Amino acid sequence: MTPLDHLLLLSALTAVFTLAAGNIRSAGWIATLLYAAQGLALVKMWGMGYGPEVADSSISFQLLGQTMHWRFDSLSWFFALITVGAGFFSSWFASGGWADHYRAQGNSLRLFHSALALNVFSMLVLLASGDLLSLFIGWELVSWASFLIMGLASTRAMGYAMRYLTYAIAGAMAILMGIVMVHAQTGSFEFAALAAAVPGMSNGTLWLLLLLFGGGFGVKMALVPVHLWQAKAYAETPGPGAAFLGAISSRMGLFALILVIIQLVGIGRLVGMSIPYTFLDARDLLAWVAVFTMIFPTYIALRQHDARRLLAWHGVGQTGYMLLGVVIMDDLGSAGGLMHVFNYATYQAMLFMSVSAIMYRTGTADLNQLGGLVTRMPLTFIAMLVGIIGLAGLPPMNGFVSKWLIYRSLVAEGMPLLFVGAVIGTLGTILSVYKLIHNSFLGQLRLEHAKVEEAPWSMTLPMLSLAAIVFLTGYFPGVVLDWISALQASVGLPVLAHHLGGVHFAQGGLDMIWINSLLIAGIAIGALIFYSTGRSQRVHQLDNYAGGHFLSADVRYQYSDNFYPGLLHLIGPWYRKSFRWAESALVSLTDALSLAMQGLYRQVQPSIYLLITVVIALSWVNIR
Amino acid sequence: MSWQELLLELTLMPLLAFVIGLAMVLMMRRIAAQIQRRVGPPLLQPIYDIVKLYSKQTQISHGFIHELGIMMAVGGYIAAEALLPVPGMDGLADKGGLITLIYFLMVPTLGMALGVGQCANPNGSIGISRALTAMLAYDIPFVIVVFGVAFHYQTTNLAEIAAIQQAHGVSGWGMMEMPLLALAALFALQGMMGKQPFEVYIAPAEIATGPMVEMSGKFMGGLFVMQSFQYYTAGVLYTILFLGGGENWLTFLPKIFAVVAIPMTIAMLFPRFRTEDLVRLMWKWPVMAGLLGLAFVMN
Amino acid sequence: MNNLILLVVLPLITAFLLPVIDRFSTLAARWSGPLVLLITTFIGASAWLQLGTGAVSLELGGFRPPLGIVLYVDQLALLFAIAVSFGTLLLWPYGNRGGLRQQTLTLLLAGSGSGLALSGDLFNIYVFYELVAVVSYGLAVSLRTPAAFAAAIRYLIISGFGAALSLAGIALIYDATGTLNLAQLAQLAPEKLNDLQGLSAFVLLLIGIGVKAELFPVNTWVPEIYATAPKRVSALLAGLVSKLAVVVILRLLVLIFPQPEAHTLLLVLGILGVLTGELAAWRARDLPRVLAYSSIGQLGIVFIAFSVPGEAGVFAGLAMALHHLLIKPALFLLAERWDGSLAGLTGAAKASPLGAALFVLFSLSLLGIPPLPGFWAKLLVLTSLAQMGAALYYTGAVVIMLGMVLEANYLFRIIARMYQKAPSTGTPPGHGRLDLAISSMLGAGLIAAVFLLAPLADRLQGIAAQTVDVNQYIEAVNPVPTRNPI
Amino acid sequence: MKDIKKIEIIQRPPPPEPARRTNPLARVFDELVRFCQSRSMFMLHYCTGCGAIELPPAMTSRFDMERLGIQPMVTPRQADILLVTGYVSVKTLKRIILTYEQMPSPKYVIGICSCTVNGGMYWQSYATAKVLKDYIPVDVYIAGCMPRPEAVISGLRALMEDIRTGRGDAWKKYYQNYDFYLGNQQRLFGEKWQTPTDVIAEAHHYGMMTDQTLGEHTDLLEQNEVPLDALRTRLKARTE
Repeated sequence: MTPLDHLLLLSALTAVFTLAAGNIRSAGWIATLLYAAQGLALVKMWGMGYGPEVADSSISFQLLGQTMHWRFDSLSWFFALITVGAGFFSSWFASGGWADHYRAQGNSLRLFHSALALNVFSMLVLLASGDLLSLFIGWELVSWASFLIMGLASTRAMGYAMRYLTYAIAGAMAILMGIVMVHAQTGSFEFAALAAAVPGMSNGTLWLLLLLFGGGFGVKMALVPVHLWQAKAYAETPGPGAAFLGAISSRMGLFALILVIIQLVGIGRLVGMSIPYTFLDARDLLAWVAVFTMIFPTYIALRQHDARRLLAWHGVGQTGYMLLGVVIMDDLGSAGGLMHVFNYATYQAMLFMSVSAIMYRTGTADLNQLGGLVTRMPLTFIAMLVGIIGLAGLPPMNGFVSKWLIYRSLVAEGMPLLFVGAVIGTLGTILSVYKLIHNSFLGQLRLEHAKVEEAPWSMTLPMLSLAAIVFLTGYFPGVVLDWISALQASVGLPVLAHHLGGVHFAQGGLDMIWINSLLIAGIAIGALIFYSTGRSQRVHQLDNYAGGHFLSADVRYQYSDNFYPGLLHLIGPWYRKSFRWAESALVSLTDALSLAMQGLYRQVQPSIYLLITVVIALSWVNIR
Repeated sequence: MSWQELLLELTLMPLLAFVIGLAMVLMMRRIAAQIQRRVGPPLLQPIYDIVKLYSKQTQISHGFIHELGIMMAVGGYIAAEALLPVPGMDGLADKGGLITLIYFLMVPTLGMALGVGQCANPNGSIGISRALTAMLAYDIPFVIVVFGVAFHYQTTNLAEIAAIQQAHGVSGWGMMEMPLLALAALFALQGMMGKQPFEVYIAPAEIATGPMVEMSGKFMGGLFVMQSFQYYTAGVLYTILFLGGGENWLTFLPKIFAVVAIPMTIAMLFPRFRTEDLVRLMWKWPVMAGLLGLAFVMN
Repeated sequence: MNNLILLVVLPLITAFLLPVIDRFSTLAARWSGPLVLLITTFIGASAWLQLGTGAVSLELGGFRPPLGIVLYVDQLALLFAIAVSFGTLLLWPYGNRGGLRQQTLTLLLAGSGSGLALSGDLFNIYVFYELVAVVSYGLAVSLRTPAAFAAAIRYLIISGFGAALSLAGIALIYDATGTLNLAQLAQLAPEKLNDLQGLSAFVLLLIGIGVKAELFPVNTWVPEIYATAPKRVSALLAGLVSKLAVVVILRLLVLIFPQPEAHTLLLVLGILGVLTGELAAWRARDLPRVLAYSSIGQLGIVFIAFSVPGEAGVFAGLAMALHHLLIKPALFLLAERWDGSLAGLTGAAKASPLGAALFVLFSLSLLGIPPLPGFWAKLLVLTSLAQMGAALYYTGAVVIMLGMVLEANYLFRIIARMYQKAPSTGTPPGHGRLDLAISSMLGAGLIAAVFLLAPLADRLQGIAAQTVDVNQYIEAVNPVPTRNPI
Repeated sequence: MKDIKKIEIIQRPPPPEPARRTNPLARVFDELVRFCQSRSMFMLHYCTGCGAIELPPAMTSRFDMERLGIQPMVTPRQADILLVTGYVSVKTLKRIILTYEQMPSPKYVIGICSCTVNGGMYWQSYATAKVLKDYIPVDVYIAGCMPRPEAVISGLRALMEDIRTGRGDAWKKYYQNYDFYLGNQQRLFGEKWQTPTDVIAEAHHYGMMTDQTLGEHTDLLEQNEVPLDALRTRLKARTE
């Protein structure tokens, strides 16, 4: 039994346990412990976070002359760490009060916990894949596990999950096509065989492979233009499930993309594949897809008034940063993109959890029906505050470091338009996360929420732990960068030289220890100045300047709906819903074709039809 | 550099920034008075205002976040000053360069936005909504400029950017080498400083000074302090990027005051743009100029 | 080995004796059918063990081919003969559903089906094929509803037309070669049938036999029949009968018509079958029709696979066909009480949790989700197509994948509906115990196959190798070299 | 009308002596603060009547208030002086009181025009509150109909002088004699009268409670009051 076997076995055990006993009260806690045990199994493979070790699994089998095997390297380890971590925190969150609440609503806790465990398990299997065939198997397992967790909540959720499924199957088919093509070219499903065959492939073949694999993996990552499925499906997933999916699920696409396109095909080939009649090559294409993925979903998020949808749309947008960073493929950029995977997982999980906590207490995630909760749920507020600072990429949280790395590498590589695109995405993020926190936690507390309490500790503790992680990895980004440089080495990307506080770089480096200490010192001085003068007097929220108007508790005095009217007045007409239109046109086309085909099968004169068929078939043969 | 020296620098830099910032506030009010043919405030008026505000008996607070917002607003700028190299003092410029500074400057904005949010006053929220929209508007030309400069000098270290320019004399200034970018940056500067015609988020008669609507006493005082830091930061940043930074204080001070004087003068000549017009304007001319300038820089 | 003829004869005789037995003892009549099928299954199984990887031919009445009737027994034929016996045993009208007529017809189907699988002679194939057809008409109308009769009439017309066409095709072949023995034809084909006449004969045969095999243009009877017949019958038709026709087409293709044109025709028809079937299923009104259209699509994939010349194609096609043989009857059995509009299925999982779970399992395998067997079958098809490298074959692969996307959508739309909360007005019915038991058995078989993938794959590959080995066929039958064709 | 006239002016007790600060430095500091306060006055002009027309000239080029450190502000939170310019109707008075209560102290009220002194030409009107200082403490009256900008400026200068010397502490009376002011307000607006500000709590907070702060009128207020506790940050719901 290798360490990898232990990990997979533990994960499978978690799935079996939750399936068998997911309904008992303490199931969530036990599952959480099991995730922690998986984390320990990962720690046993700690070396992979820092060096070029590879752990093989003793499981493998042969079929049709092909061997399927599983192994972990630094790339898998990094993603597995996030996966297990996300599983751990989500399960923790879902253990106490949330579970009772969920059950009281008539849902099956067993189904939820086992879906979560299956997700973790299938992702680990995917991450461990050692050849294209096991990659595809893992891929399908992940797709179906996500479908399960997405669809189990409600009829509406199932509708969105169905949409996901259609996209996912289409993506999987593209991948399968790619794999089959590789097999046709090399006669093998091994990674090494593909890597060896790449230099001999023509650009056309590579383009086809790139589009197939990229398209397939892109569906999971919800890259533009196949991004429509994700946000709604994630938003409707039960709280901790959404936290888990948002944190890591679509990162599997990035993992596979790095594995196949970056590690096996390689950057050299991508740059060499130019698009005729443009200045672009394959890498630029990916980079631009990434930038559009940043911009469009982020600005769709700006218009959402359901907190979960808003976050989920951001999830789509943030994928763009990761992909952009990775496809820049220098040391800074790829480190930034990969670090963003980690950072994003930490704060996105936390944000979804805080929104779930709000829903748990108030029963709604509609931003137009919340407000002023900061005095009632201060711990949840802290979690969300840390989360949005991270999501917006401001210091002192970890989100800043990864975005800084990406920006810095774009400057170093001289990619101005991508840079501007990325900044546009970030600005949109800042706008909408402020709307999120303002409309839920700040502003006027509604009368009906006056008696709301803080969420129970089983929910606040995981959030606060994540907040601590977000802050600490922002303070000491070197910890994460260690893992990432090991990853870069194993994938074949240039390795980023770094230290505990960030990167030392002759042309303007970054030292987060200094930066954060400076910021904290500055705010401390600000506090000193503030508190050194007269005592402040807390006043009631209705003691507020309203142009001389008398406010009373029943007056809704909160500015929430259509939060950015000026901006949307200008850019509102730019939302054309083109992708939605294209999607529904495709569905309508399929519907029409379907009806036509049914007409074909229902025709009333079979004999005439048959005669025609025979004549056509015979003449076809005879013409040839 | 020994730690004592560093500590001294870190203390001096915000202090200097504050004093110079106060002078800039005074200058702004004097310029306004001159244009309107008034006498204008006395020399120490900014100090009077701040002392008065901090010495108010009643300090109306809407909760801890309201207070935290002010601390972040002031503290964020105090911290940011340590990243801005001035003659003789580099501070922490090598620990985080241009990009870090840009992000750093969003911290006070965020703090302010949070604080205003807890006031539960829609005027304040509307103001923040407009301020963030304005940020979206002016930051796009501004990041084009930032990219151009960073790419041109192949560094994001502000001290180095200044040093490179100083090595070539006046003809080596960013303004000479990248005139279009300098122009675009000036445009963005007007927005960043929130001066007319881009001050719709304050709009006193419409939304009662927007974000400041519930700020009284030391809260308002904190914002006055922040304003002086803000003017100083804008002036120094522009000077470093385009006017060769500061070799010594004698040349440095006139430069930063001149930089700040331009938007202030323009401000007094224009009425106010609506939000969407502001965005449209910012996304049109300065972006065009910036992109054109960038094209020259990149080739 | 010689008792293999019992596979054909025993059910046929029993079928005709059944009314007589019924006179004496109803109970005996009711159980004699299953008993006979059990016996034939055992005979087949023991022969399978004896046969190993060899092939033998049995001459009926001691006449040597080409004059005598010959049964050719190789692994492929025997496998399908066993499948027929065992399948009919599973899908037997237990509990006296449909009365004596049903039992007789089912027995006839078993006998003639086995015959079809084992025949080594074009004329016998035609005879058994007609017998199967006639039996299917009878079975299809066993519910005696107007809709069933209307559907059966259409089926009758198309099938009869098809039979006529195949007879014409056989005539053309006989005209060219003077023999109908397959082995002999295999010998003569390269020189005598490699022309327009041969191809025309192939087209006619293909269309004729394709009626049963749900081949694209001649499968318009499928949805209505499957929707109106009892689901047990639909299961028989979709699961067994269509596969028998497929085997016949495979034999013809391998032995007599290895021309590229024939393969291309098959490929094109297969692609059209997948496209039309899957598209039509997308908006089908009820579960049986969905399954019927999906069946058309799946058989289209089988044809696409067979259109790849050589062992790889046969291997992939056989895997697909066997997989479908296992899945579709189970699905139809589950649909027994789930006909009517799809909206009526809301909340069905609550009424029959096991049934719904099985439905999910079969759907997943049908879609080809790893590690279920359906995936490996599809992978084989796709790899063999990709290996061909030609554009049309790539089109085939793309169409298969498109079909899977559609199939995933419509199947899971139904499943999603099943798992919704049941409406307050009337919950959908649960399943009959027998249907559920048989489907569970098939499901267990499916899951067992996951664990036995490697040996199964090897065995199937052996079967495919044997099937494409024309020389072995000729040698096994060893016909008198024809000196003097007419 | 007659009721109002009959209101017995309560004999106001002398303002309590501020705690004497013995530290000379502290006294200098107080002086400095008062000086700054006098030189930086943000005014909220509540333009109720015609007097407001005289303010723009006072602010702009001709007279330029800014040279005295006086700036207009738009919210009571930021303001130091409330300028009530002209007659005050009952409806307006409610807003004036709310605005006054929302201003942070030290705060000063200037009544401009005769109408604020005694009702002026509206002394007969049933809908006008004639004597502003019955409702809120007024520091300076600038009489006239209307007073010219010079008068306004000189009134402001008088106030500046008061502030600098520490005499401008009318705002304390509002806390110390709250019951009196509230009584007058209740007489005009009815017993349900309440502003969203919590004056008594502020008086507590700044230690300006006297025996005149509370009384029968504040009792009445507390009976009718909608609770206006500040929202304290807390984790658990109170068990009330």
